[in-house]
Amino acid sequence: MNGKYRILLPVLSLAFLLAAVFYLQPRAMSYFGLNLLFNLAVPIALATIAQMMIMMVNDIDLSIGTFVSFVACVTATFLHDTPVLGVAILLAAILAYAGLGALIHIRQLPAIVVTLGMSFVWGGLAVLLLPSPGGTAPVWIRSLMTVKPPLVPMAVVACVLIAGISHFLIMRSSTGTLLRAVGGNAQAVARSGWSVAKLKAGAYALAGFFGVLSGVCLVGLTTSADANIALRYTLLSIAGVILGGGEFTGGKISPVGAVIGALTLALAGSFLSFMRLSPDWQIGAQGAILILVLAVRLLFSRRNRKWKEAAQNG
Amino acid sequence: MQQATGAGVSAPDAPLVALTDARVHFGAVRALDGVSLTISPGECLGLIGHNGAGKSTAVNVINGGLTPTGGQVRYLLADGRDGSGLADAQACGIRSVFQELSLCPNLTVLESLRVIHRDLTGIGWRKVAQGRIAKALAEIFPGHQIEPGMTVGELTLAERQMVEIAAGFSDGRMPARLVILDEPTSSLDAAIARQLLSHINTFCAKGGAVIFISHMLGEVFDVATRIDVMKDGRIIASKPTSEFTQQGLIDAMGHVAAEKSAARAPGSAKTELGEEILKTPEGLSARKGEIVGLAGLAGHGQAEALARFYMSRSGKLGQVKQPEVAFVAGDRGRDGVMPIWSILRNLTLTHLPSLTNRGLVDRDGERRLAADWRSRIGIRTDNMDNLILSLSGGNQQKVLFARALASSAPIVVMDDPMRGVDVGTKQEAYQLIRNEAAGGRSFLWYSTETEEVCQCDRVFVFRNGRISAELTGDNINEENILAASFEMQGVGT
Amino acid sequence: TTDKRIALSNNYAGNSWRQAMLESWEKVGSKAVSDGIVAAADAFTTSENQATEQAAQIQNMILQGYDAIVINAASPTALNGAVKEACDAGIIVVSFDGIVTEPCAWRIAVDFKEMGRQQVEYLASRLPDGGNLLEIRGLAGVFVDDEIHAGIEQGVSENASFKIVGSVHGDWAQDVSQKAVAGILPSLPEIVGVVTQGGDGYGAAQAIKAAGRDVPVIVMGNRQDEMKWWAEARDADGYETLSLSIAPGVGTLAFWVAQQIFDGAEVPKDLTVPFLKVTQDTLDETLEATPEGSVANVEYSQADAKAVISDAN
Amino acid sequence: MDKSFVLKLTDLPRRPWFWAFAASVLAFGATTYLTDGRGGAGLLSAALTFAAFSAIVGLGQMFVITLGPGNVDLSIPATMTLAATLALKFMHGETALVLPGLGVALLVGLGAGGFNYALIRLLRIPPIIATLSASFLYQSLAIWSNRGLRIKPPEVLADFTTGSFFGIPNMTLIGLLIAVLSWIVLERSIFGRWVSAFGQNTRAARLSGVPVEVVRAVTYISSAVLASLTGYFLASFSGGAALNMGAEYLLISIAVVVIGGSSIAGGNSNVPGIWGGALLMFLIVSMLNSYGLGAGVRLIMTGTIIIGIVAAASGKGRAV
Ligand SMILES: Nc1ncnc2c1ncn2[C@@H]1O[C@H](COP(=O)(O)OP(=O)(O)OP(=O)(O)O)[C@@H](O)[C@H]1O
Ligand SMILES: Nc1ncnc2c1ncn2[C@@H]1O[C@H](COP(=O)(O)OP(=O)(O)OP(=O)(O)O)[C@@H](O)[C@H]1O
Ligand SMILES: [Mg+2]
Ligand SMILES: [Mg+2]
Repeated sequence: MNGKYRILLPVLSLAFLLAAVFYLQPRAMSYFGLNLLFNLAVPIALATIAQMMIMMVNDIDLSIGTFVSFVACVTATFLHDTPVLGVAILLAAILAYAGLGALIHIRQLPAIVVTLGMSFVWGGLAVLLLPSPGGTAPVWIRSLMTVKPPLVPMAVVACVLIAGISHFLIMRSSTGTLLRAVGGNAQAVARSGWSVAKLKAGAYALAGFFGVLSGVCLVGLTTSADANIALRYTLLSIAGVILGGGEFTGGKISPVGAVIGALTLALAGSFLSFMRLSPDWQIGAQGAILILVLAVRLLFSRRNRKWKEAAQNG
Repeated sequence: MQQATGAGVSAPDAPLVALTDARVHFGAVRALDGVSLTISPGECLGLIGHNGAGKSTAVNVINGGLTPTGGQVRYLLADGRDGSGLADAQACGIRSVFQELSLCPNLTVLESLRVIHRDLTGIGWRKVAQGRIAKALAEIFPGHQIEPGMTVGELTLAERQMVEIAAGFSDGRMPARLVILDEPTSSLDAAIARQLLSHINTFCAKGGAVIFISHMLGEVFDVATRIDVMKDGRIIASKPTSEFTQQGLIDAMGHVAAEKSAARAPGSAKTELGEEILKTPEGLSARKGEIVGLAGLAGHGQAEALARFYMSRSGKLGQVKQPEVAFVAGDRGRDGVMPIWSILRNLTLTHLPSLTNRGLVDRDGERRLAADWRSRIGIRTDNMDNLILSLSGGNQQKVLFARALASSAPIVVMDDPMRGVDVGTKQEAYQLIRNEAAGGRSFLWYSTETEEVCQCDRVFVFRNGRISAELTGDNINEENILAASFEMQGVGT
Repeated sequence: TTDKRIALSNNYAGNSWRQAMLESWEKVGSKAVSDGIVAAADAFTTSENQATEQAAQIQNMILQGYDAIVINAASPTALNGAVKEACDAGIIVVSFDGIVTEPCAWRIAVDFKEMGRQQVEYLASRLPDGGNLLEIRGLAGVFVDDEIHAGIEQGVSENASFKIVGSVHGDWAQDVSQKAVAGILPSLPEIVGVVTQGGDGYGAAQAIKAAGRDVPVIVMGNRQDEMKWWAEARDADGYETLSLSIAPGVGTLAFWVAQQIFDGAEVPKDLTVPFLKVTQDTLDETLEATPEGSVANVEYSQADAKAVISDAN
Repeated sequence: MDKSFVLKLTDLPRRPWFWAFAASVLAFGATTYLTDGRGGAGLLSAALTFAAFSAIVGLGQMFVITLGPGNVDLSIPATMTLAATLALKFMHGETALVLPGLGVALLVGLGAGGFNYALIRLLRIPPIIATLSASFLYQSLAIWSNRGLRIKPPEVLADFTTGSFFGIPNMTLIGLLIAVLSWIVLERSIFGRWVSAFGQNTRAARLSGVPVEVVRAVTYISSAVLASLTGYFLASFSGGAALNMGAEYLLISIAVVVIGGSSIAGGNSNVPGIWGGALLMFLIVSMLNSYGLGAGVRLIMTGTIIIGIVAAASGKGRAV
């Protein structure tokens, strides 16, 4: 898909859904309403960015959901009780991610299997930490997540910040450019004398970092954690990246698109709930929306390709 | 940070790079077989040779990307020291523009520079990168349409090539002192190629050095100060340009003319040809029992024409016992070999439906077929159950031949099938093809080697994706083929 | 309260208990609407059993302007953020079964711990000599699982003749418990009783039968298929046991409590309902009243709610 | 001793399925060690029974994964639930309808597989997302059709699935039968060659005359059909279909394929390994439960073993 228009489809889908939600529930069109619609999308957006970092280097992470759950458990326990130890654990988790990235590249392991294994490991650690839901959110993160900035609600500010920062990090900075280059043509990167293993470790570390942010924010919103709290983030994050115009291979990703994709998914849930569908069909409708948006993507790319071919022949 | 392009730092005579007796072997293939060359500031070295002569390998050795298995590469660093290896090559100001494009399609033009220039970091690197690439593009290709913010994947092939060339000449912390251009003009049109050539002239006049590889001999004559001719991993001629004539160059490169009449078995052309059994929209046609050659320089649309034809004639819903066409791949890794299978399984794949009884493969029949072809075509292995990758490239290629010929398809499509095949085997394969043709099969044979094309009953020469000439009978000769494939004034016809 | 709108926020619909709960709600709620007692009684279920999704659902309900939200929560604490927002918006929040700890909400609690303890107590009355027990737990990391487990531990410590020799996670699913029990049985000594969390007794019985062991006293969880199996075993060889679980109809009690709060009743924040116990004596009548494949149930009326409230006051 | 026999023995560790079986034997030994060998037969019989379900879905998943990177079927649990729900509802406990009920389950599989393939082929949706989205639809259908009520299977069917034949559980026999059939298809039939060729090099397969789209369609459909078959038997085995019955089979189906030594890079399937992986997944849980280790440790061990086996099996490294 054309890079410039890559962002167009997610923006349109989001705008369309938002319009539908406002039509169904005019009350949502307010400071208060927007915050309610979007605040739980903030950790999803962060997890989606984490997944995007992995997909950027042509891998896929099946463990991001359990990883965020693990981080949530650490946040609600260690980070609250003994902040120094808590920070140390989270740093170690990020390092573990970096190590995985290097291991996957050096040993030529399939990322999908390694992260599948890791999903069990993170899940087990989370259950060990919190056998029963509980823990307490550190006060600072709680107040950060419930802050009421003037004019624009926190959720919107946070999403704009996440999109902006990750866009800067990945799309603008010189290191981000190198990381994307690994996804685009790892051989060319190696030929220019870079260590692809180090770059991959870097991408994974970034994924770990955003996963940590996601878990911390989540606890800030829910005030406590449980070991299963974010399991569905794995599939949500993959879907979010794809909805946001990203692709599984080729380093073709868009951080802004990923955030918008996450928001679209969150909004789709609200939309379905405002539609007052029968509970039987609420799950199926989510699948249908996913299929619909991806099918539209096909139309876009088809048209684009035709146009390009015509231009080249003419 | 920015220094003048191509500032000659060292004395004009001290060579920037010296290659002594460099050897590179890929398994049995001797890509470089003892190459010695030097290049000094102000020089433009033209490197020519047939496909697979080892030019690209030499480039990779010179730029430090490939460590030779034998011999030496030394760089003269800016501070006068000697060095070796990738890092020193970069520090010496050696830049390469590779034959296969090596840009990342997901990056923009200016971002592509970041991968090559290590010093592009920190705040404002985009501005610097944009400045460098825009300046280089404007200098080399005045009037170009490329914006630094465009995504590489959306550029045309020619535009990507222009970006790579510009990146090679662009300013950097270490200015470019030697730029290696591996077939840079293959996808550029004449006007833009001209711009490049004149830039090379200015660059060398200012003390820069260039290695220029091209199949367009006219260009090489225009731009090179010295021409080295490579053949089978060696440099067989090295003289100042003025001492070559174009005809002399072709003679040096070509090696078929003398053997041609011998290679062409008498009577092969006299086989009674049957009715026309294929005709494609782009103008290819063949009769029953005819060997049709596709010639021209690599990458001018021959492979695509073959694949298009094959796809249109082979079924999608089931593998049939009597396929209309069979395919012999030349790019084995991409189009032919099943890497985790045995030789046996690789060999029987296309013919499998005829060896199948109610869905189950008749394994004894399969073995018999494989044993039969093993002896017919001489696959050098003690056990057909060995992995296909345990074979040498030439023998792998024989397996792919056998895969297609074992089927009963009346038409066989061959996409440069003799890559990496040794001379003896080639002769066997030619004989095999002739016999099969005599038996009524038709062949569509694309080859990068003129020698092979000259064996055909009819030849279509491709240029820029179109058929530029159709040769038959005595018109099939090296001169005519070269003339139709090269864009060259005054040679051949 | 004729203009009040009440919503049910439900986190899971994947088993017969929840389906019975939704059905009771639908029945009682639509009757109340047609009687003009409330304006709406809508039910919402999240697509996956996740606290994050339920929190979003509650936030949507706030936006939709419901006057009361009745919650069966995925997590006792993880919804507190959303519940607080609802309270701040002036919405009455009543939680039941899976209760929330946020102080502004009402809780109709079942004493899960007591439920675990009573299982052991019942076994002690049946088997004075004590013996080895197998424990089937629910889903790791979930509140109810931990509570019932704690109750069982307490019961065992009160009745020292019992010993838990094996513990498995059955995820509250018939097939998972069957698998887990079958896996641990071979390494266990003789077992006199199985303590469960509801919904997994039948699977345990199947596994034990398959292993060729005598079926011990398995405490059941009011599922129709369990009770049917129990009745058949009783008719065959006089099998005796106890079955207890929270009635899915508790949702309707929560509905009426919310209505009473609108009505101005003084309702304490913490209410308790007894769990529904099926004994050897009540087995037949309960089985008869329970639809096939469903769960033993009681639906509550406005009068019941008033009685529960006045008892608590 | 016979020399070639010794040679074969030393060759064993290089077989991809070896590690799964070796680890299973270890787990089995560790469990029975606890009871000084008592209960070994019981454990074996239980392991054989329950591994059969994982093995059947695992075989379907293996067909799909063999197609190469990016191919995976996430709709297996939902397909299992839907097939079981519809089939049991249709049979409504009546003995006469056992076979038609099986037909219903298989039809559901055909439909689901066909739908998955259509999403992948016609709408060009990446398989991961296509099968995920489709699974939501199947879940909804299952809820809508039965509202979560557990309907008992016909008595004969329940007895059959829990019964055994000369001491071997019937489900094991069915699982082995399907494994043998899959082995024949993959190792002896032309279709198996096609699948393997597709997974190794789709382009070369197409150029050798392999009908690649047929291969892909049949593969996705087989996966769904095997899932629905498992759903039908599992529901009968455990006394009724439940909406959450397939949930744990998503990860199991993938893990079993990977542990069993099939290559995630495609082209290389391994039927014996599926059974090894299925036994291992059951025996590990049994072992850890028997030793009284909690859910947390159990999960961590499972993950470590998956990564360990994959790292051990992939010999190739790359210089930094
Ligand atoms: N990585 C490799 N592995 C194995 N063989 C190789 C490899 N690279 C090159 N070769 C072989 O080495 C020989 C020389 O190749 P090279 O690319 O240098 O030729 P060339 O002169 O550049 O040809 P062309 O004109 O087609 O570009 C060829 O026979 C080629 O097949
Ligand atoms: N020109 C080609 N050369 C070599 N291989 C090709 C070519 N075109 C397609 N293939 C390979 O064959 C496979 C199937 O090709 P096929 O012609 O059936 O395309 P298709 O996906 O059916 O396209 P369509 O959209 O026209 O139906 C592709 O996945 C590709 O790997
Ligand atoms: Mg070359
Ligand atoms: Mg096509």
